[in-house]
Amino acid sequence: MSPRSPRSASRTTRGSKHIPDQRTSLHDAIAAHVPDGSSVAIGCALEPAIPFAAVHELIRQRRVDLELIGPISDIAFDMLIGAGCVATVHAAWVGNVSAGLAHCYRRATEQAVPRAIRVRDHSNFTMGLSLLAGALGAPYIPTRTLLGSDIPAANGTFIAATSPLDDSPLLLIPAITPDVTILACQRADMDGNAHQWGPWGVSQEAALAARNVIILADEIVDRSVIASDPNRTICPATKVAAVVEVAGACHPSPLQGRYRRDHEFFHDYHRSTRDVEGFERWIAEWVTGLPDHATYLRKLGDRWPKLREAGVPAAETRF
Amino acid sequence: MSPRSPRSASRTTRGSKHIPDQRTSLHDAIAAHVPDGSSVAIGCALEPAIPFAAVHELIRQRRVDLELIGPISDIAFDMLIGAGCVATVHAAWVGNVSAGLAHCYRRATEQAVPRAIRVRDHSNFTMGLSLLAGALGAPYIPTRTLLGSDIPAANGTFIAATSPLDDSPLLLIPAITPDVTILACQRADMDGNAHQWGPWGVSQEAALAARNVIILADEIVDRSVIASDPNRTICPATKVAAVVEVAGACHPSPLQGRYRRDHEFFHDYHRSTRDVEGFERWIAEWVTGLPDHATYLRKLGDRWPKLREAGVPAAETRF
Amino acid sequence: MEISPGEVMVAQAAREIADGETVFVGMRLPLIAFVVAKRTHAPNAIGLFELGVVRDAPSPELLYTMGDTPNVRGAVWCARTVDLMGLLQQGVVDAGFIGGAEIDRYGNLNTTAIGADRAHPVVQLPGSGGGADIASLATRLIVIMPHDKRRLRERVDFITSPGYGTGGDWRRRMGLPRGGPAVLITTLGVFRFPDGEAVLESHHAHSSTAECIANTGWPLRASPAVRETDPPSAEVLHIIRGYDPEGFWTRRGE
Amino acid sequence: MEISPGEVMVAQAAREIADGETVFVGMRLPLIAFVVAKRTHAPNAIGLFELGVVRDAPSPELLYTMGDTPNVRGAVWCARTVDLMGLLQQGVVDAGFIGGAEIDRYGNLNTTAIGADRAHPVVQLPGSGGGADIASLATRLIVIMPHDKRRLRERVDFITSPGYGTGGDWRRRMGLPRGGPAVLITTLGVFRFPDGEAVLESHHAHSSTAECIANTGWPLRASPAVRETDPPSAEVLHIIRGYDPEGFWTRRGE
Repeated sequence: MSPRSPRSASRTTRGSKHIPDQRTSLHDAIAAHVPDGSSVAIGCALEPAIPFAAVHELIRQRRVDLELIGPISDIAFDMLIGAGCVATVHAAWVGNVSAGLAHCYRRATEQAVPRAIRVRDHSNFTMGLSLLAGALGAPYIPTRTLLGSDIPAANGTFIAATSPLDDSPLLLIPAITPDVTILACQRADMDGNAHQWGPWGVSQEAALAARNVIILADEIVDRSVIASDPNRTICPATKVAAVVEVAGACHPSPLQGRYRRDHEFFHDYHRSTRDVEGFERWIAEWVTGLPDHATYLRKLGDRWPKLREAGVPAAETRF
Repeated sequence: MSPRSPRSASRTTRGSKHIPDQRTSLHDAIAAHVPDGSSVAIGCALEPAIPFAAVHELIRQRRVDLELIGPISDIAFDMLIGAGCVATVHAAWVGNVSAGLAHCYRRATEQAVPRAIRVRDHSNFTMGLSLLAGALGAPYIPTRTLLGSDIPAANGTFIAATSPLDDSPLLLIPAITPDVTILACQRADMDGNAHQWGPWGVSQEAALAARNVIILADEIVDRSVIASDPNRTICPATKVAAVVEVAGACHPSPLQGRYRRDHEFFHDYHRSTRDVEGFERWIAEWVTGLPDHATYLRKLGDRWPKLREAGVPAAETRF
Repeated sequence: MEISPGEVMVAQAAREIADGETVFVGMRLPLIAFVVAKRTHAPNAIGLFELGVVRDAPSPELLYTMGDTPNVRGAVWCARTVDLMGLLQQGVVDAGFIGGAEIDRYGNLNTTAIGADRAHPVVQLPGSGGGADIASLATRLIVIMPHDKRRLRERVDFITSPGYGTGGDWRRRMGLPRGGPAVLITTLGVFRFPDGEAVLESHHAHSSTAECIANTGWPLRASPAVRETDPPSAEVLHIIRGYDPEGFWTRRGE
Repeated sequence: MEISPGEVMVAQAAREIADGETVFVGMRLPLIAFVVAKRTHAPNAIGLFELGVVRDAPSPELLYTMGDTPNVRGAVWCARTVDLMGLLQQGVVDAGFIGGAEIDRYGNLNTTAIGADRAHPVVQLPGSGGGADIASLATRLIVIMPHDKRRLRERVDFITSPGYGTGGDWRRRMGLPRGGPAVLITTLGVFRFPDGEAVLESHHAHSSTAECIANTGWPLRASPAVRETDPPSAEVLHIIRGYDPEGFWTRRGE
């Protein structure tokens, strides 16, 4: 979707051929499938199931010129912006959901620190429609939302039109097709067939619209587990370029039935990142100073096991 | 969507207010919510989960001028057409899936027997897009399917256009908003929150696009069963006008995890309905001559219990 | 314990929800208003959350975000965001709550950026989320925000969520199918939009008509029948304080 | 037991599926071709079914419809129809199978109605189903049908599923993004579309070039290298007859 996207995509697209076992490490998945300049959809379930482990790995690998796509990705986008990984943001909301404004996002747009970024404003609906259009292979989807809002002008990609049915005003929301969508889910098989439960937000549209999908599964399970309940599949293996088993990949955001949201971690981040030095200290302590996500979880100490939830079982369903 | 629809809808629409307990009998649900001239979506999961019990009740109540909507509803549409209930059909395929042509449909279009009907040809994709547009509250969705096909001209509602993005040819598929969508599902609560598993086809779009939904549940369960697994909900109570517990409502079509398809019943129907007299004998024997669906199931004798399946349990999921 | 402005606002917001209505709830004070409404006069109200959650019964626990696991457990539907936004665009969602950093006399809201040039903001705000969609498409919009002169401005720098534009038939001319602000609830008072412009209906007990006018960035009209906002009943206060015992949302002076 | 035309067609259809491809399968002979391909040269092929079923392993039982319960048990995804059609429109579906009542020299298919006026058909056919979508949008279209003069016509009465139209760059001019018939497999032979027009590549063992020409409604071109269709191997026959022991699909002279 960005000028660079086709190039980066052609370097990395999995094509349409089904490849059976796509398990790899998080390092290798990001290295192989998210080159500089990629358009990347992250946090498409809105507040929950945000693949923070992948966000941290993008920062560790010093990705640049990324084009971020997501309606509300809580502090994931703020971290990537603060770390200088981002050229453009397509989003409906960028902040710290329970704490307030996003300091890095503010510094980037107000002062071009650490760099200037291009913001393409959306609402949650237009973000969803643009990804749905991508998933459908449709050029755009028309809507009546945002008529009279200044968002369409700020976004710059929406097209004002009138309906051929009744001449009423419409906005045409062009398709967004991310180079890669990164999804966190509870379980997936080694091919990439992924079960996610709880809120989906715009995750399925983002996965189906993408050229490649990277799955961060809390648990990699046997094919028979996935095939026992095909209605839970949010993304089919045919779209998946890499499957990584990463326990706790979404911390500090929640993953339904696995662990709760770590509210205090979000509030700490908010307090710690008010200035550039504070952000750099925070990112060194929690991201660049750590080799991988397992170390990150260990660093959380007993705060992490306390977040775990057993969950409540779903009623029996038989196929 | 038909000229009569607004009137019929105004007589029956549930409005947007949530009404808790909507349990009723199949007779009363059809009598109250499917007046003559209604546009009715039926069989939107394609071959499975077709609410034949509701089809039979429409015939028993001698509905006329119905506008049928559904991609492939196996013999459900053929029965309604043969019984003279139908003015218009919006469909991608009307036949007998495992046996061949649909004799009543042929007589209606070839000889206007028992009456002439208007056919608005669709493909499965355009049927899905028109209902998806209705569900989204969008006036239409653009597509590249059927460019060069004679279906758009035969349908008469699609609009030829060019994309404002690249001037490429497009077809705009207008929204379809059924007066009522009739869904069969495995279980629902008394408000109408419905769990369906197995293939959805275009069922969810048809339910969300409709003014009213009638749910035929194999089983009415406690709210807590539905709320234990909200990802299984295909239709929320806010769209539902009536919930009816009807065991075996889909026979001879299958309902996943409950009963198999009765292939021989479809083949008998095909053989029995080659001429008008044969159809009238068949419909008298299996529909108009029977007071209700329970009697229909009893008439099937031990053929019915033999179709039942225990199914295989889905892997445990915890919320 | 003294009644906080947040508690007065929650009590008023709850009164805006009628029984059986389908309402886009959102977080913070509106969430607590939904809890109050459900437990008092609107037991059949249905709550929609933008990430796709539909609830008949509110979460038993205080939420920090709509994606918190207790808000999903016991939901009647986990939909996709576009499914709920589709219902909104159809016109079957009765009301929706939103907050805002800035609002103008015609109820237009800015949650995008302060400053004349959106590309070079003086203060970058988080953005619309689903707020602009609710403002565009819900049958009624219920706005909740802190009251001060910098927030209630003659004109907002950026219209994120359309209110009544410049008044009159502006919404119809823009092509908006329905809706607009039904009420503005601030830390000082309650405002209606009889002809598209905010009019003071009542000031809270801790405030006054004069204070509302003094803290509004345009010549504020007060209803001839302007009165004091009904205080929360003991029952309502009990529900609010039971749900938000720490006052995380109701005592942060929002 | 003698090899039936259906078995020859299934064996050829199976050869049209490459390993790792995503294929819209459909019912009848194509379903059995998918079973054969998966169990022989294409173990990583993925099967899509229009009602929303995606399978890595074919159903262990013979199917009468794609909605039969065994076709859902063990699926890797129960999608919505529009999800799969969306993948098709994106261009990530490699191939799709369809049948037809009538086909013309440019591979245009009619499954809607026989007769000049669609509003007053001589013979009403069932319609497109998803066939017209597959013909419009799949990378390759694989057509399977009985061979006789009434079915292979100079011109079809109604183009349900677009082939190459009138030849040349017709598909591009229409706006179709890709695709078109790659092969036509009939009860008598196998045809390719090198320049948009059907050319006989091979006749089945039980037929001949002359019989193919005699039973085709236009002056049929035969490839200079026309040969006999490879017969099903013993392994393939064993798979076919194991899957359809009654010959419900493979011995009904389809």
